[in-house]
Amino acid sequence: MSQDIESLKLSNAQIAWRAAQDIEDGAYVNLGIGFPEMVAKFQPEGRQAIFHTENGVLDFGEAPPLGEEDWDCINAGKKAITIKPGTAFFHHADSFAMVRGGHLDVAILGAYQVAQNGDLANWSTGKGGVPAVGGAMDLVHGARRVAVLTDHVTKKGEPKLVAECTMPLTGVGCVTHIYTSLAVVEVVDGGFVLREAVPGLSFDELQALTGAPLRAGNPVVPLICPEELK
Amino acid sequence: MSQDIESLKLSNAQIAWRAAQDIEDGAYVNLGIGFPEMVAKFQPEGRQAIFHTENGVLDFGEAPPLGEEDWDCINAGKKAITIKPGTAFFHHADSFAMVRGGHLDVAILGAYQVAQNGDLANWSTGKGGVPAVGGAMDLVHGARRVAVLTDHVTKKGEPKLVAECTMPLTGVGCVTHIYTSLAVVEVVDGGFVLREAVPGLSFDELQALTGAPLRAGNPVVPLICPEELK
Amino acid sequence: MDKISRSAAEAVADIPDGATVMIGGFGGSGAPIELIHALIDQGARDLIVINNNAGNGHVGIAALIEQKRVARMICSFPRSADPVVFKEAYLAGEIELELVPQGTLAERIRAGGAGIPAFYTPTSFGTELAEGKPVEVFDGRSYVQERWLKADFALIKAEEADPHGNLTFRMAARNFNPVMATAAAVTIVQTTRLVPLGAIDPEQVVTPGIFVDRVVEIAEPAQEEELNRAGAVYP
Amino acid sequence: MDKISRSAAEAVADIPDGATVMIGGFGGSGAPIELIHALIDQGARDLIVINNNAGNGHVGIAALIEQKRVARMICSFPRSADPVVFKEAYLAGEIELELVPQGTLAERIRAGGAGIPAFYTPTSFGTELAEGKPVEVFDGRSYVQERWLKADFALIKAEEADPHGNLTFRMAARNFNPVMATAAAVTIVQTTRLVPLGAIDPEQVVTPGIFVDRVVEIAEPAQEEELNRAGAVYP
Repeated sequence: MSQDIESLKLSNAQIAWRAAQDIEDGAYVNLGIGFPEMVAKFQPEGRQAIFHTENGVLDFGEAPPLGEEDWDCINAGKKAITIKPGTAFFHHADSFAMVRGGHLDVAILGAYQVAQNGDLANWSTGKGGVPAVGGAMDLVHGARRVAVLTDHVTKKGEPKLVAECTMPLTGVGCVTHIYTSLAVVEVVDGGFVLREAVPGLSFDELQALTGAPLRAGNPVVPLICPEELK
Repeated sequence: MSQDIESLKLSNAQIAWRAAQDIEDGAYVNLGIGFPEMVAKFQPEGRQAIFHTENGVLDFGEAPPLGEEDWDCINAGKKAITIKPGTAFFHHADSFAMVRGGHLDVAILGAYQVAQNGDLANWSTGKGGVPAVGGAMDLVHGARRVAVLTDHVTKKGEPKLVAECTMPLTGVGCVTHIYTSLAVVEVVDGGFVLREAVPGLSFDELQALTGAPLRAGNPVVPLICPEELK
Repeated sequence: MDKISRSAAEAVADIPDGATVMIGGFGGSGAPIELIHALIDQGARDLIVINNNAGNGHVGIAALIEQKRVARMICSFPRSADPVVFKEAYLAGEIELELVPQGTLAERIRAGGAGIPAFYTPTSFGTELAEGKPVEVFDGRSYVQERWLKADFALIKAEEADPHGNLTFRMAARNFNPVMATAAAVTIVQTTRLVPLGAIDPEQVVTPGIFVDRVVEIAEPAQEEELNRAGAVYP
Repeated sequence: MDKISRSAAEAVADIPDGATVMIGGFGGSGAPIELIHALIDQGARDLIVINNNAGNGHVGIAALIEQKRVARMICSFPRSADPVVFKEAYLAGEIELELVPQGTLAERIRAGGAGIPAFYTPTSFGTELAEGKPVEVFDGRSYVQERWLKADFALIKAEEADPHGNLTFRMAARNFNPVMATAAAVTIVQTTRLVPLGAIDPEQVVTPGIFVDRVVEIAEPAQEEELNRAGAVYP
């Protein structure tokens, strides 16, 4: 990838911010471990999402100050969280009834690869070691909107948005929205539709970095995120 | 049926008393609506069974005094019950998880017919009207011991313990113990084994009132119940 | 992010003709009488109603049937102390009945809420209620395949509710209410006490708000059993 | 009718070699550390252990694996902050792994407790974790058939327990504990507070005593996360 394009790329914080702008007031949201957790910080003024963590807590609060953790009050990433007015605790079968039963509005996950039909690979590189899946395979079938946050390409510059996943699948045809370091893409009728692209990047340049055909949305909107999050 | 045999018959209270003698201390027990509910009264000294009602109450207390009913606190027969130390409330899916999951020690039900292989017919006469099944089909698969309380014969004198049920089945091969007005019978290896018979009734007389072969238990014990319950 | 409706009428206003409606309660305990009566007033017809029973006396579900609004009942036990309304409609062929064993009914509703399209149960195997259903053998024992049950709307009675729809229930009035709350596209709750957010201990929430769409406070709800003992008729 | 054991050692004394043991907890929250350590002291081998994870550091399940007592782990996420014990045993071929998606793990255990031998789920359809499992189409969508999961013993951590085994839990330490309590032939509970019968409000019982066989009070239980931050090693 050219240094030019590298300089156009959004930071993870910016990607998380962009994803947060699409979450409606009152939405029930599950944020995957790691990078997707940043989305919670960027809720627009006047909107309040309710966060679910698959280990049995709904509507939890922020992380406690260092040293004030209660390790019985954690999220799925095993980080300490807090309770707040409205919090509810429940057991694991009830928690995944919420997930699998379609009660979440949005699930946001990371990705190794996303295919044009919405197939997702995000749990195993297929390279041996100790495999671990956690709740990812449940979450991708559990929400009305399944959104992926990801760099547009791998560290080696290979597309992460692909014609077909070559890595082990997490789910088939499950991803609906993709927020990348260069674009916002939706999966529509088995193909990628480009909704937004960072300014300064042409459609052809973005297509060259994408492993399957992009259809231009009508319109394609400039993808502009707060500079201070860069 | 001869008047002689009629006079030997146990009362419903005596049948319920006899069934109660086989309930161990600490057993979890579901009593069917009606006649089986009497079993609760006859727990032997020093033993404490814990009663389950399928509408979501475990370890409930006796009926409240007339006029002090709380109609949110009822049993499956929609009769008022009370709470006591140890009571727990739960929802219907959890309640039938207890039943179907095999967590009950004993379920006690009424019967129209019981077949020698343990088939039970107790929910429908098959004669039209409004059919209603309630929890019977679940309960017969839910307990380690499924016991039936019944007259030995119908009002017309026909056997209720039969070779094959002619009425609509509640469950297949589910009954393990039968407490009748004349005998205690177990279902063993697809046949009726006579464990106890009321004094004054010969094996052949009892066989004549039974619609399938009885095997004599070793021994057959006299079935003696408190006279004051007659 | 406020789920509060101002009245039972407002809460049920958009239930259309032909809707499938789960109604909580076991007999009179936990029956959301005011929501049912608002549904009668509202006028929707050809409803498919899912409840353990099929009404008692001339209030609640019995009244809904008496007003000829119910095309089909899915229930386990369509009998009661005073079952005349359902019985007459059924024997006259005016209402269909799908009879489901009580535990299977609860589990089918739970499955609907939990994203489980089908499951196997020993219940009803070998009986006429299993006719036409797939049977499979697991570990040498036969089981019947049952499908999930979902609804367009659920009418629920809670004891406490907060503005996000976290709920508690009262004694055996819990019964089908928490399970049905999970299995409907729109879950409408009447609560005896509307409490502020945070007033329900997070450990004691029975139904988390994610399952609830609308909450209306009915501070002194009627109890079906007491209405029937008083000979009440609705409307 | 008293389910109280005098010690963790007494409570786990009869767990035999080769037993299948469900162990509650999600990471360190809700992990019954004292029961696990009593099981280590007791010496049973060739265990099949069911837990969401596969141990962290050198205490609890990690210590059980380090002592070479576990033949097979059934879990969703055998990684942790310090996963070295499981990782080395796994890569050395000393321990088998059955990897199950987390929601499927919870639902299989719930099915085991609820008498449901098999169910269908969308989870894992089309992935390598569904290989060899029956697939069926319902309403145009494909689902994987999953089997129930049961155990010989469950080791559970509760907050309060009464002598009949009614339980409450503490915050997110609830997780798999109530579900596993339903799915084992013998359910063994360590409770932080043993309270008299009647001390738990009937509305607030999370696990009714019907699912519990033994209760032992461990008044100041270790928290796995804190043990690991202090670098603890067991034994």
